[in-house]
Amino acid sequence: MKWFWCLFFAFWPIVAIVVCLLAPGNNWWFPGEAASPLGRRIDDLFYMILWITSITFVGTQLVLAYVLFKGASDTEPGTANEKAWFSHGSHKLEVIWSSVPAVILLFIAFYQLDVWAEYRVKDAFPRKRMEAVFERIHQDRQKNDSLALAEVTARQFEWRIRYPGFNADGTLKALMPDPQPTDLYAVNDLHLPASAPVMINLRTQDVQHSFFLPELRIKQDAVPGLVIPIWFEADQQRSYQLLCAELCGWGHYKMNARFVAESDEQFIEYLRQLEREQNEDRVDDAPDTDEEE
Amino acid sequence: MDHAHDESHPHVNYFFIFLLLCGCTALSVIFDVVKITPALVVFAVLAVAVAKASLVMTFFMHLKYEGRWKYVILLPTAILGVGLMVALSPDMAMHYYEYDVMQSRIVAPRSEHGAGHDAEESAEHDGEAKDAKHH
Amino acid sequence: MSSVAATTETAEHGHHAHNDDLLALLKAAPFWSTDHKVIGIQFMMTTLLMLMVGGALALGVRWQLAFPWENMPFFGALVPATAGGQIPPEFYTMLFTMHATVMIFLVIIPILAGAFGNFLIPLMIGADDMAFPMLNALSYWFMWPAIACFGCSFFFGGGPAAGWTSYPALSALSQAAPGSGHAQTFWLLGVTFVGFSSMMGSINYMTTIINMRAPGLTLFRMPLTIWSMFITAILQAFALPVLTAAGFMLVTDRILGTCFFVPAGLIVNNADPTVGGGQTLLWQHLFWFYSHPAVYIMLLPAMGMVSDMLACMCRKPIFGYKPMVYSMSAIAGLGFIVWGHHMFTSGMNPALGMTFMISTVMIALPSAVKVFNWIGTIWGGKPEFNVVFLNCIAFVSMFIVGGLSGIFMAAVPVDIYIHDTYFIVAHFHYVLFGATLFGVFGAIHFWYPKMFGRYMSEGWGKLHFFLTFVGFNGTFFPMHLLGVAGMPRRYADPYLYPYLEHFLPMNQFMTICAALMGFAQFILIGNFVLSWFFGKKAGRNPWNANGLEWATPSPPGHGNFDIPPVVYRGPYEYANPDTEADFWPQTQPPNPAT
Amino acid sequence: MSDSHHAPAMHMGLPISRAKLGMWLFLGTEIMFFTAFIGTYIVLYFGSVDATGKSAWPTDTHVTHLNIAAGGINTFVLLASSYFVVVAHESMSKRDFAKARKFLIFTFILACVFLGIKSFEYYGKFTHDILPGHIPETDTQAIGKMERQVESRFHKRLDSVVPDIAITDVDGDNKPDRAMPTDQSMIYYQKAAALPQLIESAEGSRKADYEALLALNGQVGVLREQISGNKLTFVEAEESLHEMVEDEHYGSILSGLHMSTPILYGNLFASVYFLMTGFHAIHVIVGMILFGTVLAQGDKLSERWSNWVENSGLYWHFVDLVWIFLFPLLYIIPGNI
Ligand code: HEA
Ligand code: HEA
Ligand code: CUA
Ligand SMILES: [Cu+2]
Repeated sequence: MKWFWCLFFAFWPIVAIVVCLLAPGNNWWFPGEAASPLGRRIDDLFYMILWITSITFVGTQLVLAYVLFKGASDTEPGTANEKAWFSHGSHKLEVIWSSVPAVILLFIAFYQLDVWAEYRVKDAFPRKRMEAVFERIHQDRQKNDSLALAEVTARQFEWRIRYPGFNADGTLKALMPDPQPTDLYAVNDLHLPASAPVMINLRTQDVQHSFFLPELRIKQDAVPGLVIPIWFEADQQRSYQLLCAELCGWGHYKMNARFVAESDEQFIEYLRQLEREQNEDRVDDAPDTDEEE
Repeated sequence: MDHAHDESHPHVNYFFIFLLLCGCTALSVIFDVVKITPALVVFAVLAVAVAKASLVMTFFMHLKYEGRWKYVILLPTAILGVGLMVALSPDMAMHYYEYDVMQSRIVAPRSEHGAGHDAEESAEHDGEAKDAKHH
Repeated sequence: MSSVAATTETAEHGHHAHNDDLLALLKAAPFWSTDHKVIGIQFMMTTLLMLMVGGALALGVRWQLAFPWENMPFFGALVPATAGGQIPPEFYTMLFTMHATVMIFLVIIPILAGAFGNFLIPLMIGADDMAFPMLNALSYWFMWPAIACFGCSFFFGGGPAAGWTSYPALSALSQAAPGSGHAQTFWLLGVTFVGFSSMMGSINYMTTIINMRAPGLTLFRMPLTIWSMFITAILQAFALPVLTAAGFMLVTDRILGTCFFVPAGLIVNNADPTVGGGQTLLWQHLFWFYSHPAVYIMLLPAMGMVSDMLACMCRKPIFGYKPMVYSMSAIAGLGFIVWGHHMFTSGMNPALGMTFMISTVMIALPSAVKVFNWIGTIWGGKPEFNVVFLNCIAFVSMFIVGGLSGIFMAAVPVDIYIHDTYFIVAHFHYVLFGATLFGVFGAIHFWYPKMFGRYMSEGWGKLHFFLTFVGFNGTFFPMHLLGVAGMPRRYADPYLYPYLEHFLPMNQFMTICAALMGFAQFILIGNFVLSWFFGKKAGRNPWNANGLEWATPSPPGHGNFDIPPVVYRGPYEYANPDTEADFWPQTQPPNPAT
Repeated sequence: MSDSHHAPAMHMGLPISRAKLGMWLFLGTEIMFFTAFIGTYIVLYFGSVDATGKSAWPTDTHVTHLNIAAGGINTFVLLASSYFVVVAHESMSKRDFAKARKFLIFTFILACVFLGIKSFEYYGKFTHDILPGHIPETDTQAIGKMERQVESRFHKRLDSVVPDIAITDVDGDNKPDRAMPTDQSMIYYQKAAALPQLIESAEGSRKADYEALLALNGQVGVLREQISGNKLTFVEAEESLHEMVEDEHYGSILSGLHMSTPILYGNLFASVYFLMTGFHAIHVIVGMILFGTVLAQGDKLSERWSNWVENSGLYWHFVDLVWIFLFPLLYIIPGNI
């Protein structure tokens, strides 16, 4: 029986690894390759940790299996030594197996810092490249205007989006913190230029939500009371899934929307389209974001 | 090991300690009344509070006469307590992100209530002003 | 020499009387007893019951994930909140909230600290009872108001629907979750009661361990179980008050109009905008300031017990006793400064994010030391492959998996992606069930003879272990893949999204495995109850172990020790060449010959 | 872990009694408990900023009705009670139980005084409606609150003066002909609409009541219109409320109403204030129970209670300590930062 259990404990890590190896082929893996440069860096970090942990996993499980087999054979009847190995431990081993992981772990921690900084530290945002976008789409901006191209407001259970409107001369206005009469509105449909870093201001009208773009590896909670800027950069011009990743009530699971990354021209055309629709409906003033349908 | 309370520690003049404590309290009230620089008041008042606390702990709570275990219990607690506040500060006290809906714009003082007020009020939405520019 | 070894054989003498003693004790005071053993057993029964309840709720969750919106067979009829057996989305929310609440607050924490802590601490340190027996009894009885509150919350209030983390504003504004009504308030009260219970327990344990050890039992002769209970008690004593305070604030936010966690201008469900000036992140900080240390509260005692069991089962001293003690202390110390890793995507200050990442990965270090020392303990041992041993190995093996997945999340950039996906769910089930519960299963089999004077059945135990292990991995291992694929947790219907549709069969497989695992728990319960009557009788020291608890009769009578114990050595003197036997009880006087 | 075979020491652990050790550990947890509250207060204090980014915590004691004198006196009261506990314990160990009892009685009385002063302070806040959730933070909210108060007085009076029959009776035979509306606001609306008719049929003081209500109804309508059109500044609203309260017809209905001053972050202030002082007060009450138990022994007070007195004393000093910090933090410092 004891051999069975030895095999049992040696067998399951093999199954685990086989399952993991089969996973990408069966589409049990990332939802496509990351569609943004930052996302790819996150994936790289993921794979790096995967390597380190896999080696640790295999190593520890192997050793565990080994000591089990050894224990099993040492208890076979007729083995020479009657008693177990009398040892209270080994100082040398302790030092080794605490310093080696320490180095690895510290490496893991420090290696990640700059991706994190780039993603979240406001001063490290790719400001220059964002400004290039403003230039291309002819946004009329002052120096201190928000870098955001849209304001995304989460509410139970939908995403409301507010874009700046157009000036009389056809240039795009800058996004103001307060709603403006010329603002343009959309629900559950976020359009932004592709292939360049774009920023949104994320807020929530009621409880906490989370803005989750799995294909871009982007996630940020919308915190009641705060306006949180997030930037991302979609490589391809297509539509991406946008979900809510923080429990926000019974409809949490269905709070989805799409994010469409498109060319600069298409983006401006989309805003024009919104403008036309809003005017056609003779909604002269901006509908109040907080109004109920 | 429930042995009776030991009376080994020397006699303390508790009444004197009490008077000291009262003096301290008076001091902090005086600091409040005599307006020296505000920052100094805060510092002085807190210092007095700490002084009072240590008087109570050392003499009333007999910590002066206890063994080293007192540090084992009190130091970690103190570190954790202070640490919690320090760790909360970056998020709660100094915001990294902007407020969404400001509590309000500055409430105009009663006396100078004037014309501009209406305009300001109408910029509010849902009875709350959204803050324009602040960091 | 082997006066104790002798007692093992002749333990029958007097043993019977003691068994009756315990029964008489239970009979005389079926509800109220201040004897730590009775309280421990009361805790054990209650938590095993709650394990079934929590598991049943989990199966509800699993049903919805495997067969979304289909009528739940037979079960649906029992629960009025389901629409004809179909799980409405708000009920799904309540299901997993209650599942987690029951499992964490009514199973894991009380079974470790309450059941084993109570039963083992006085026995293992050679005391006749806890320092404050009355407080101890109260700590058990405070469980019941908590259970009542949770029950009210689930059955009469509509159900708390904010997850076990109950983040405001969802949990602070009753309009935000219309079904939750008073439920959330009841829920918070329940948590407060559990808090009181743990609080009383922890003060009791600390006092008992500090001041009531048997003569000779110096700190570094204490078994690791005692060390772990001691450190756990410290964690509870210093982290829990913060949650209690935060809980009070949230309760007053709900019912007295305060606004600690309610910022201004929220418009929830068409109600008037809120006027408060509070901050929701404050709750998250305070909650995790407790709940991260709490995950180690849910692990450390199991680590301690597994260490003791492994040494005994391998007939070999624990490898690196002091490093084990230091690493547990390090886990506890570091455990206080890593809570922010649950908030990486919450809009926390990025500088805090970096700090918390570094402290979080560093907490893997003491865990690594422990893992290696366990392996070192088995290495060169003479293990008997019995139920206890198997569960201990499962503990080590599963803890490695759960711990390693923790490393992914500790890395902030990676956590941005996997936060709130099933990767997290996989992680914590591996550490909570895979590690802790397997440790607990082992401990139940190991100390059962001491509790009831009889062995649990080995065969049924092995069957239970086998089914649970297979079912467990079948249920939770695929969750890693779901997480990598970006399936968010707390979703009643993930198949709404095209990129997750093809996971339905996998989820069905997982649900079948979960049902298997659930079924296996009946074996455990059956084994536990039936062995009470039909189990093989056990003597004082059925495992030939060294600990003080084995010097008492099985089960110990009132006052525990018939011979006042004196301790001469540490608890891990197995295979010592100085003695004939391969074990050397702590109470056995030194061999004059050496 | 050593296998040294020294004769085991007979005493393990600390040289203090279990009860005292337990009490100290308990105090450690209490420190964390209050740290959570005080820490919350401090960070919220600094986080509660106005548009300029400066802390806007309400500090003006005229609007918050924070009574520094009461707080200061209470500090003395608690210090004195702490002193009596120490000397009571000293007398206990000198076996002078009568004296100990006397001191404990003083402590008990001082605790009562503390709670008395505290309730006086609370009372002041209640009368000015400085309660969490009740405080307007902007002018708009203050005006809105005024409107709600006036309406609620009006509705109350409507309820008490106009019988239900007035709206359910259509044909005037004093028997209900139709059901009461289920919607509360509909009831008020219909009752108000019935007033002119009622005035015709009523006499004497009844008639005067109805007339007053009718006049008030008109005034409330005007007020509502002004407010919904954003035509009222705070000062104007205050004036019009003043006029209404002084009005000879219906002023009595509104007697005692006055504008609440808007307090920025007032609700948060009230939350913090009541929570911290409230939990402190609960601790005081628990302490009184502890001392009460000793006092209940009467003359039978003996050696056996020495530990009890010592440990309750430790607890009591802790309660005192908390106040020593709450007093400057709540009462003195806010005005100075
Ligand atoms: C018993 C409970 C328990 C334990 C022990 C742990 C242990 C750890 N946990 Fe876990 N955790 C939970 C219970 C637990 N956790 C729960 C319940 C949640 C979710 C709560 C919720 O949101 O509902 C959670 C969530 C959680 C998160 C938040 C994820 C998110 O929401 O985004 C993170 C992030 O850092 C994390 C990290 C860790 C780490 C680093 C450890 C470490 O302690 C692990 C250390 C162990 C090892 C690493 C393995 C052994 C070591 C080796 C074999 C050595 C070599 C290793 C290397 C060189 C890498 N956990
Ligand atoms: C110790 C803690 C613990 C334990 C043991 C478990 C055990 C299990 N958990 Fe749990 N789980 C949590 C703690 C735990 N869980 C937490 C903290 C969460 C997070 C909640 C949140 O997001 O807020 C969670 C969430 C969670 C989810 C995610 C829900 C979601 O995010 O949408 C899922 C999904 O599969 C799940 C499944 C299971 C299963 C199948 C088991 C199985 O192991 C259970 C096995 C079954 C039994 C042990 C009992 C068998 C009994 C019966 C079959 C009896 C039937 C009885 C009657 C009819 C009377 N759990
Ligand atoms: Cu919005 Cu979840
Ligand atoms: Cu954690």
